[in-house]
Amino acid sequence: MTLALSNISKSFPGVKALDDVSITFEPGHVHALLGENGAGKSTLIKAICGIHKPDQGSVSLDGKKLSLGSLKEGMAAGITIVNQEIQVFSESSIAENIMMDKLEIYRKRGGLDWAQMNRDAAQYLARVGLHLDPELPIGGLSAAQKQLVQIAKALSREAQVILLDEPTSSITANEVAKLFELIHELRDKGITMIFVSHKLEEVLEICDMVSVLRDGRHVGTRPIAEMDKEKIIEMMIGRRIQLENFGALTADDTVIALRANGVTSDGLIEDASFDLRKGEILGFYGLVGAGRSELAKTIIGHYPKTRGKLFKDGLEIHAKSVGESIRKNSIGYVSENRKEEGLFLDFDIETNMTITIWKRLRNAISRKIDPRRQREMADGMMDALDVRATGVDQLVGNLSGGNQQKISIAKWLAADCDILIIDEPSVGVDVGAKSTIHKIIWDLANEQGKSIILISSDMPEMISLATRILVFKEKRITGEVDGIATSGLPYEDVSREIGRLMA
Amino acid sequence: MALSTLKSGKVITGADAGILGAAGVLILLFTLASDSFLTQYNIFNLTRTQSLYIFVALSQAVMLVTGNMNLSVGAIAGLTAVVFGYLVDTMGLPLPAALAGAMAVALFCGWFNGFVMTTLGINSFIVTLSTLFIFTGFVYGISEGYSYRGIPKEFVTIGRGKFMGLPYLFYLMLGTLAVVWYMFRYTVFGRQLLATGSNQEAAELSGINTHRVIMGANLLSAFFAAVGGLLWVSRLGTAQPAIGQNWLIISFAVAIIGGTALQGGRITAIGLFGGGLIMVLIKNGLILVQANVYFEQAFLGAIILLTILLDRGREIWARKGRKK
Amino acid sequence: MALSTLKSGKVITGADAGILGAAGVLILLFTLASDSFLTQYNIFNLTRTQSLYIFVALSQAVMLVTGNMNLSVGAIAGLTAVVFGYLVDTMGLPLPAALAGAMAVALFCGWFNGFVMTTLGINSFIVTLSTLFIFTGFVYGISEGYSYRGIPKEFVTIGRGKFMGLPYLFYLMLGTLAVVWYMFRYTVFGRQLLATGSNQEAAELSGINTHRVIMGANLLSAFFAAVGGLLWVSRLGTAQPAIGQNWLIISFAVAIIGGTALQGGRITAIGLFGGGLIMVLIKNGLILVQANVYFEQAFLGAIILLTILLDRGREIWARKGRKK
Amino acid sequence: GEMKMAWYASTVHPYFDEVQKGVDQFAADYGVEVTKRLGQDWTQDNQNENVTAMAAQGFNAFSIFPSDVAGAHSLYEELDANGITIVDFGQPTQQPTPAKFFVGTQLKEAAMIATEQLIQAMGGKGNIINVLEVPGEATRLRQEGVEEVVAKYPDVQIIQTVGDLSSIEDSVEKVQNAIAANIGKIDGMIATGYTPTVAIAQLLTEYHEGGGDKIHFFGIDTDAVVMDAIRAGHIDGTMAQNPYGHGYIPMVLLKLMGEGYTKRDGVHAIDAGVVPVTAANIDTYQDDISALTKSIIASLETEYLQK
Ligand SMILES: Nc1ncnc2c1ncn2[C@@H]1O[C@H](COP(=O)(O)OP(=O)(O)OP(=O)(O)O)[C@@H](O)[C@H]1O
Ligand SMILES: Nc1ncnc2c1ncn2[C@@H]1O[C@H](COP(=O)(O)OP(=O)(O)OP(=O)(O)O)[C@@H](O)[C@H]1O
Ligand SMILES: [Mg+2]
Ligand SMILES: [Mg+2]
Repeated sequence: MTLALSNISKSFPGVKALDDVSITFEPGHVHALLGENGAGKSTLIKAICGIHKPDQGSVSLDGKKLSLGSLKEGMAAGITIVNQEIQVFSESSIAENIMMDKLEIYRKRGGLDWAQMNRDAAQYLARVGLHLDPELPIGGLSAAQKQLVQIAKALSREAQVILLDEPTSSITANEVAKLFELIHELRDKGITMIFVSHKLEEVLEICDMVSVLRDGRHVGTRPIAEMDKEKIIEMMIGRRIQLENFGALTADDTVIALRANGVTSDGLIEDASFDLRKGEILGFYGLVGAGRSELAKTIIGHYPKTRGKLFKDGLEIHAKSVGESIRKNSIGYVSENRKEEGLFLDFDIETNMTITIWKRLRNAISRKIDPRRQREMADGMMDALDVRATGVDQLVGNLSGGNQQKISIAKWLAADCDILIIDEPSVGVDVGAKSTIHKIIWDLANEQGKSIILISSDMPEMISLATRILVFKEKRITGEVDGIATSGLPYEDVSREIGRLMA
Repeated sequence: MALSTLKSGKVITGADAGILGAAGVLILLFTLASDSFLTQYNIFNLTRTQSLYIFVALSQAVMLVTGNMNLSVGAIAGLTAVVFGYLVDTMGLPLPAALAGAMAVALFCGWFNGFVMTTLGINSFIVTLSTLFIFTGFVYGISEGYSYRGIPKEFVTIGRGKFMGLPYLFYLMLGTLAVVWYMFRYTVFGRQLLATGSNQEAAELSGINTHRVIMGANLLSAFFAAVGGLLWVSRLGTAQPAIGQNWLIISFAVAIIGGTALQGGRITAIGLFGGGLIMVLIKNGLILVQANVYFEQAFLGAIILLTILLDRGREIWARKGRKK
Repeated sequence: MALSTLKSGKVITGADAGILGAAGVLILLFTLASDSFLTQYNIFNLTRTQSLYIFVALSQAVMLVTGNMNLSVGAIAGLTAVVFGYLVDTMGLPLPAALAGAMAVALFCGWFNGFVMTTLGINSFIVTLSTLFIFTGFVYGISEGYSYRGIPKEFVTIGRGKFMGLPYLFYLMLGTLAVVWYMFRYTVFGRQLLATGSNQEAAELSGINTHRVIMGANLLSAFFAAVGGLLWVSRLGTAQPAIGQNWLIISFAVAIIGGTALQGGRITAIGLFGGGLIMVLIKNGLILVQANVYFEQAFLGAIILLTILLDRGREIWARKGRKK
Repeated sequence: GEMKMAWYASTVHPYFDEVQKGVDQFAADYGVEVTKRLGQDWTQDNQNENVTAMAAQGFNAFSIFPSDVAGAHSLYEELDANGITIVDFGQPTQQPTPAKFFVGTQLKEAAMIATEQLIQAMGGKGNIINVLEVPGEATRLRQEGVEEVVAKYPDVQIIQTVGDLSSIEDSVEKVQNAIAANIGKIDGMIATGYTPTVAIAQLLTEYHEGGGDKIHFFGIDTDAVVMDAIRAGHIDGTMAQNPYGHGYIPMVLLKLMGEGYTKRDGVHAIDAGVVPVTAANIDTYQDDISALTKSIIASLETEYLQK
């Protein structure tokens, strides 16, 4: 069905999120919706499906004007959405999570037909390439698996219009490939699809049309054939940017910042051994659920280390908590799950940025956190990371996803640790911000001599930043790809080598 | 029942087993400690009190499931009892009419709580704290502290009669728990209650009308409170304004010992059964073993705490194992 | 104060203004309704009771801030009072020693609550429900229900004396609130309390020792409860076992009317001041206007609800506006 | 069969302590074992649970303080059906009741005597605040007693009634508010419940020491706090009940009934007596009460029981 938006505007207190947007989405097309963080993409998606009511303008399907009061009405009209934020019922089974919005159809005499529900759910799970028992509680799944379940949920509505808001933000290449097959299938069936993503490679691969938003305004719509990466970026941010090419890091092979010797945390990570050199960026790559985050959290003392030893600068270290890890070992960890593990959504930006350094900002005598120094720190960081917000007093919960991610990183930049573990730094971040974040990570290693562990499922990101890559599979380290930047190995060679180690 | 364990088809889950196990340990202890524990008379009284507790706990549990609470359950029970007494005794209405009238007042109370929570968007704690006072005010305003004594004999039989050595109330409780179990396992409304409590935002995004669900929970809560209040009337033989006064702590304690999650999304009918049993066992046992009278409350508290530790022991060990 | 509003530098935030505004409306109403409202005697008593309420509310608010609660605050207050009475009256210890002893017992209670919550990992509701019984048991076990009358005169002066027409307690309360305000605005510990309440997982991963923070909250809670209990002793002139009995509802009501978030992460010293004021004003006003004694609770509840609606009105309108 | 005697009261309270002294004395005097128990709170619910648990242990003669004078009926009826003998002490279950006797204070009469005493202290005229405890049957009877006496004196008015005083803190706050509401117009206060009496004794001590105008007061029960205030002249007096007798007399009745005595027709309530205590008799009133107890015990077999 043809989805037409005309003159949509939507304001939140203090922000005009959408300003007179008119776009038409044709059936049988995958239509990319692009823009910087905070450009209004999610808001537009929500306005289409009935979650937000636009202040002005209208949405029509095949020429018929819709007036949606809620998501339920949107669903009834044949529109479905994969939300940017992962929202699950953690105590429910996978099957029920998929079917929660349509339990009514499983109502029969004698009550809900669980068997039928499980069978149907298994079907949709298979379509997204997730081979899990639909009766498992969803709480134990990784972020990537949850995202796939959300996609399965949207599919199961059998809608005519599917809105995908960053469906690939937490999944890796394998799942992405599977998802793209699915999208092709749906496109061939004549489904209208809107695809929001910050990964331009994906957009170029899968989409037919591109629409770009900037500061809530519609900048333009073009067929993908006319576009390349540079042109898209120029449309998005209004200028050209230098695509990153960092070259080689000059890490000193002889100074070992962190050495892991058979580190094990039962059930989470087995027998991990590696060296992290001073001033290098060491990549952790692997499939979803491979145990990279678990190793990181074991190193910082959040999970118990059951066996093995850790040495920092040659001295054995023990940390029973993250606090100890920061204070004694100067090791920090940027979480991959900003919403649950990183941010205080009902607090302001300033507080979120300075939480790790309150003690340092404290006056020795009055025990008072110096508000002026705190403000300076936060303002400085806002500039350095180019955070788009009304000011440091804005609540983090009201920021767009990408800007939230910047805050989550800023907190750890402030902490000024010797070793920083950064887990999925550019989830949901726009190209501009992504290059800012990459530059920051690079400078940390290159200029400040910090040692970085980078966990990422984004292969281009990994290859452009990391000096060496450790490959993880099923809770073990299976190998190492070395000399990435130094020898100028082409992208394809590196990814082939990684693929071999993951097989 | 946690949503997940439900679907596996098991009727007794790990958590339930812990609660029933704790109750079992108490039964064993008291049987050894006192000859009078397993007498027919004591069993009759234990099960009757347990049955009443279950209705009290249900009135709280159906609210907790949605992530809300109802501090006014006792006041609703008291109001139902007093209105029933007023209608049947002072006004001389026939029994069914008086029951219907009392139930209507209770449901109105539930509706009012729900209305303020959903439409006006005030936190359930504040709403029901206020209505706890409001409803209690009406209890005393209507009765002026007097009890209504003209309760029809056939109604009193419900609370006092027995069948095969066990009180009628016990069978009524079992039936009710079976319905509750069925509701949360097999009906859309039950699942929506759980979903709303588990993640209200996600529930809304799944097209669930969470306002309607929370209103439903309020009506159910008032319904169970009213039934509990009326059963107390039938057990006491008089409709007293003091009915419901001590429900606040009992309702939370039994619901939570019985495995209902305070933050919503979890309830188990079998757990509730165990929770009610544990509560009466502890109180009964304290008397049987003749604890020091002045320190009695301290023993009560200590045993509740130990029971919880016993029940959650498994879980806690598991967690410790993981962290260490 | 939510951290956010804190740092904006404003001393009175929008939420605080709503609470103070609601209190202002009540003052205006009662001044018009009764001549006796603005008398010296009434003001003295109002402010004195308000001051006591604030300590009661603080003992709950510091726990709520971390996303936990403490049902045992009243029992801790009662125990402190009784231990103090026992030490100073029965044992004849000097005043400072008796105060230190009583305070030590209170802090031990707080430590015990904190220990079970953090180390054994039991939910705060269940822990403090149990210790509510345990501590109350000790109150009666020690006192056997009797009051201690031999309270030193100089101690009684604290609760009864006045300065410039206002009770000493009022100044004590203002000082305490200032310290609390400073703590949550400027100190690391205060902010860590807020952060733990806002998102415990994120706090832990930000290097905050949340167990230590929650233990700290428990000690603070016990401290405020103990101070409240001792101030009641000094006000009554006797140490009574019944002190603290009615704290449960007051502590929650004042804290929450005063803008403390039930789910953690928000507290405001000025709001608490307003919350305590609203509570005493309502109770005082009901007596001044000679409300029907039997319906009195209904009026109390209705006014609490209306006050909340008044206070939250702004917010609700704003939200409605956005949704429409 | 064999007699197993039990004594049960609602919860920890100084009044019950005094009653227990009578029970203990009985046990010593007669060489009989009596098991005493207290509940966890004042509710009938709690009492039902605890007493049935005791009945399960085989106790068959109970002296009970009914937590709720209406609500205790179902408990009593079931005990009675199991052949258990009950005597009420402290407050009477409503008639008709399975309890054989009630031993205690006549609530309404005691309230009337206290009111008379207060009005005399006030010189036969003035304004009174009537302070009630928690709403309930007993409170209602006491309120009626006060109001009936006040109605007899044209120069005495009740200017405010304060109710629902369940805790010491509540009592202090509400009474203080009532004083504030009527300041300058109050001549006297009357309280017919224990908690408000203790609260008011302390409040008036503070009020009078702080230079407030004289407010007369008559309360109930002989808590040491109240006695202090009488001695210091801050309040006029209190009604002493006979808790010792409330403990002793029911036990004697139970024992005699166990030995084959039965209740005479038309008797039920045994007034254990009340004595107004003022500064004048504060050191001697105990003797009057002891004498009263003795005379009641002596008359049991002639006036209340038959073989
Ligand atoms: N509920 C809300 N309240 C206030 N402001 C909001 C709210 N939701 C979004 N905004 C603001 O509206 C603007 C657009 O946000 P939106 O989430 O649509 O951006 P986006 O394009 O999806 O960004 P991202 O790529 O980071 O997800 C931002 O400035 C954001 O801060
Ligand atoms: N707290 C936990 N307790 C037990 N198991 C866990 C816990 N957290 C994660 N797991 C399990 O450990 C495995 C690895 O987790 P995770 O998916 O985070 O690994 P990863 O390599 O970081 O992958 P990614 O970050 O790409 O999802 C998963 O199977 C997950 O279900
Ligand atoms: Mg977005
Ligand atoms: Mg991970």
